[in-house]
Amino acid sequence: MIAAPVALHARRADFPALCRPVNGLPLIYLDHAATSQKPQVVLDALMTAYVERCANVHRGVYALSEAATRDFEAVRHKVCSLIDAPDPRGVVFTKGTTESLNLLAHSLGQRFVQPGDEVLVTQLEHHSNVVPWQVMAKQRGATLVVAPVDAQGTLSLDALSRKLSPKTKIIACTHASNVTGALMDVRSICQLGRQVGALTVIDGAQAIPHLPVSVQELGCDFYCFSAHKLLGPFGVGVLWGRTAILDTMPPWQTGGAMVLSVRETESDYQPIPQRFEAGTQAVAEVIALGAAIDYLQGIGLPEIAKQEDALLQQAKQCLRKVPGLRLLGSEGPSVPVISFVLDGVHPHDVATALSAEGIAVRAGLHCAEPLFSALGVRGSVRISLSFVNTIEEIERLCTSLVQIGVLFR
Amino acid sequence: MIAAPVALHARRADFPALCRPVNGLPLIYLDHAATSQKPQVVLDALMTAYVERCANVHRGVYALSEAATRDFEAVRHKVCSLIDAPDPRGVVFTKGTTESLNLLAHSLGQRFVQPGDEVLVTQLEHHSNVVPWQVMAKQRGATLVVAPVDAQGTLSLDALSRKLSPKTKIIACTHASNVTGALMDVRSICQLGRQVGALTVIDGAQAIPHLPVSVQELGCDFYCFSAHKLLGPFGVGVLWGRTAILDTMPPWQTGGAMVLSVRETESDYQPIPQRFEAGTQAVAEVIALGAAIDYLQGIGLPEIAKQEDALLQQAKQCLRKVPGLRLLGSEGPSVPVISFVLDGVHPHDVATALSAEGIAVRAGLHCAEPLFSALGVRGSVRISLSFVNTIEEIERLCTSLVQIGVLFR
Amino acid sequence: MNAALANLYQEVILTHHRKPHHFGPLPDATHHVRLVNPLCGDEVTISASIHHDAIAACHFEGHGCALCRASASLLTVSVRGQSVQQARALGQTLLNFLQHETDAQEPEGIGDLIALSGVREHPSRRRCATLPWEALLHLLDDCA
Amino acid sequence: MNAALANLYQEVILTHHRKPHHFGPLPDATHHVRLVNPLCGDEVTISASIHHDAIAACHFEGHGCALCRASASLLTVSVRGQSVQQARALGQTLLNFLQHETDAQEPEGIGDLIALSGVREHPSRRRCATLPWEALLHLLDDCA
Ligand SMILES: Cc1ncc(COP(=O)(O)O)c(C=O)c1O
Ligand SMILES: Cc1ncc(COP(=O)(O)O)c(C=O)c1O
Repeated sequence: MIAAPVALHARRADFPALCRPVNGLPLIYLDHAATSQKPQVVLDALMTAYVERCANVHRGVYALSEAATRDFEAVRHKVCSLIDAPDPRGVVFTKGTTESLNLLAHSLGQRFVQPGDEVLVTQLEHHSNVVPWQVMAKQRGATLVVAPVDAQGTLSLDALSRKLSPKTKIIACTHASNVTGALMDVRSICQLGRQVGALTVIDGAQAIPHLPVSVQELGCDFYCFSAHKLLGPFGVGVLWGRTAILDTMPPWQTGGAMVLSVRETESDYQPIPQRFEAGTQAVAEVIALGAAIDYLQGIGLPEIAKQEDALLQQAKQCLRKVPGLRLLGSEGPSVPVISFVLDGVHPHDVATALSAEGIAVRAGLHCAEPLFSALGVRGSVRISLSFVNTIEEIERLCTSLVQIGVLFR
Repeated sequence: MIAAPVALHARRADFPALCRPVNGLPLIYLDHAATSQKPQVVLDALMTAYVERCANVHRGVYALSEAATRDFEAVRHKVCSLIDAPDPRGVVFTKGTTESLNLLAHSLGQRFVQPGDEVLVTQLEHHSNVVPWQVMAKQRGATLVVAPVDAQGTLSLDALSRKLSPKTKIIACTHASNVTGALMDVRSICQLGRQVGALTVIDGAQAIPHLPVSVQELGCDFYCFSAHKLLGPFGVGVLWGRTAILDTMPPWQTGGAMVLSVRETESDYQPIPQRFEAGTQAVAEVIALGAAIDYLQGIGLPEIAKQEDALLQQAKQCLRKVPGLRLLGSEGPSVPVISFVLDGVHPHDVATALSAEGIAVRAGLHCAEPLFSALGVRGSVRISLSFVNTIEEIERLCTSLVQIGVLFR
Repeated sequence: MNAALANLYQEVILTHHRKPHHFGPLPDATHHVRLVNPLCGDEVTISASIHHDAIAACHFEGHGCALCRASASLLTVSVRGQSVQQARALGQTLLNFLQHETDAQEPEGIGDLIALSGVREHPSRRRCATLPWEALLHLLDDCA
Repeated sequence: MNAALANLYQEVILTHHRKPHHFGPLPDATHHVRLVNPLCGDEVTISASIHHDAIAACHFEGHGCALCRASASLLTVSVRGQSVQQARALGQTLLNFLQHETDAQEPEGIGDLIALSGVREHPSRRRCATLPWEALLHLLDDCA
């Protein structure tokens, strides 16, 4: 028998940062997409790792190092269980999504991209999934092609296929927009990619905290995300890749731990995943990512998706009643991220005024400048929710937004 | 009036990892060069940052993000005070020494190295200060030149100058060997570099925890180190560079936070240091590095250098009495790192046998394979000390080494 | 509106934001400078007509938040009729004051501009208020 | 010597380490395989003379720690006189046993080789003991 699901916002008590006032005001944190707050169990795991597992991994033969290595490697298996990946050798630890994408741009570029080839990104990518491909395309004499979105920021499969060609070697696409929250039809995109023989790189930074993900069902070749947006620590990211492809890819960063043997002017490299993990790893932080995965799976990602989506719909309804407020993006499946503009008030003034009420939201271009030319606005206010948020918080937000409209207009 | 200096090993009580048994045995940790243990104040700072400063920096306008940004940026100033650097804009945060060196190899290579040019490293570099230069030299059509050491692993200025030429564009050299502990004459090397117009990159990973460092006195152009070897957290490193040079260097990793403006197929980049800090930073870990610097400066690096050197000399005396034990390296200024071989016993057997007594040491090639061909041995046992170690621990080590010699021979 | 916010968005600021002075092109301008704030993509263009070392008129254009608009509007009012040297001194005084936290002394004789002082406690918004003044200083440098 | 250590460096191991069997080149070898352990740079070469599917002799050379030397020495003793198929089965059984933590069942009929079991609790040293056996399996693959 399964217990009736409890309202997950009761889990707020697990997050010490959400239970203390900021500037004397209770914190209404609506910027989970920038970085999530961390539950106490993750902080405890981090501390325990620093006290009981503080050693370099893979290199020491003493007890502390062996224990650290065991716990560190166990997290590769946890990542596999989180994203339904078949082989822990396909899990590479990086310092974040940005580094994962830079690694891929460099290594895939060197291995697969020739002059005249094309790399396809979409217009709603985060800068971290645009600029590395721009730079690589330029260096390799390839062309960066951008699949455009419509005025609602929606990417149609049609618009994307029209930009595909036999020259397309790589498609880099986000799983969910960090501006509108819109979920991409990644499965179909990966199918289209396979049809033209392009590799698919999915930026999962915004999707992974909010829904069950199966890289096997999506059918992608690579999937990237950051621990710090997933209730985990800073300084850790994941690059998952198909081992058959990773095996053939050249390393990117080089140095200690990723070499087999170093001669004066040449070196041999380790097999994957070590080949891509140069230097001392963030041992304690990786172990704490394991605790974050345990915590999320303990709640269950399907339940999180369900409750967050309900909150998202309620929030949109509330916001629509604020005079002069316009939601950006379209209906359709999305993660709990909402962008809007408030008539006559600059997004940064909105964010600063909300901050004075203890409400943390993001304003600006959200590292996704190309998308804003399609949306036809110069920036937005963004709120990004988590299962710890409540509809009462959204109501407080809306009340403040009404007052801010009056104040500035 | 200055109080008489107390024996610093009393500070061991500050380090929770050193006060708890491992496998039921008190821990004798002699692998500080791999990663240092962290004092409670650093762990506290890390926790406080995760609870009270958990936000993205530079991007949010709300109170939490502004506070995080302030504390994060304050660490740039602390790094300046640690290495006597003139300008916080010259302090770039990376994930470790290895990443700092990869960044430099890439960016300096692109900016300064032409086909036919030479890059000079020494034979006693850590792999992280060799392989990135190998790769870059190959890509740019340049030659990697290695300044040889003698059979004691000593680098003479003569040997180095003979390898210099007007074609030398970069000299990459460690401040202290991670195998023998030997301190290089960095000041003279940088002078030699200036004479031929070469830039100097100093790998400070092993020096910075043990002595006062002034980049201005050393006269180097770049200085790199890792927080995790400096009583700080994993996942953070520093690249310091002269701002006049950094200003002209192209970025390496690209993506969020390091751009000014992103157009569809081209982008403009931020000024330094942000230009080199793509993606979300390890905010809490950087803040904790600040606490580690405060802790070290609170004790005083001159006092640390003095007491550690005294311990090092005592340790060498003790070790010399172990039958069949041969110290590697030569006399001369060094950090408290000692390598040795034990006649008839493989270094890994020594390390495993010591681990059974609770003594953590490193065995093998220590990521410095080229040095070992000069030393004429296939590996060594390495002990690396800190001010928290005591002569009693060294005596316990020596007693065990005597027994191990008997057991295996 | 709580105290911290009231200090940032003083009535003077909100008035200039709602109805900025000298907003729009200046047909007979002799000098223009445009600056962009990378944090938000906002931009401001300061135009001035300067003859015989005197600022006859000063306008601004662009997209910006309330702080930026109000700061630019106040600027155009303040420097009108000043000599290049007076305007430069004023700009430097103001930038120096705004760019430091609360330890800098309040400068005298800056009139309504004191209403901008709230940004000193909001480091992430300082640039909004200083952008027009930076543009002005660039513009005045071209008059040397 | 404490218990954990005594279990790893059993007397059998130390004896084979101090005085390894069949250490040195095998002049009439029909097969050789050399493997390197990247962790420590250690290397082992297994040589065998195999005729009519039977291993007439097996030697080893190289540089290695006590575990690696003892494992190789025990190997040369164990497979001598075995058929290729027997030796392959033994190698696979042993590798399977050593590469898993304590949950794997102790295999039967492996005689002195059981002395290698201590490495199962020392993951960082497992490869030392398995390296000669991996080399053997490669070598036997060449006899197919
Ligand atoms: C969609 C998306 N991709 C990539 C990133 C970059 O992640 P990070 O800054 O952790 O490297 C982010 C967040 O900043 C994001 O929202
Ligand atoms: C001299 C030296 N350089 C570079 C490194 C690499 O540092 P990290 O592994 O923290 O990147 C180390 C330590 O591993 C070192 O000892």
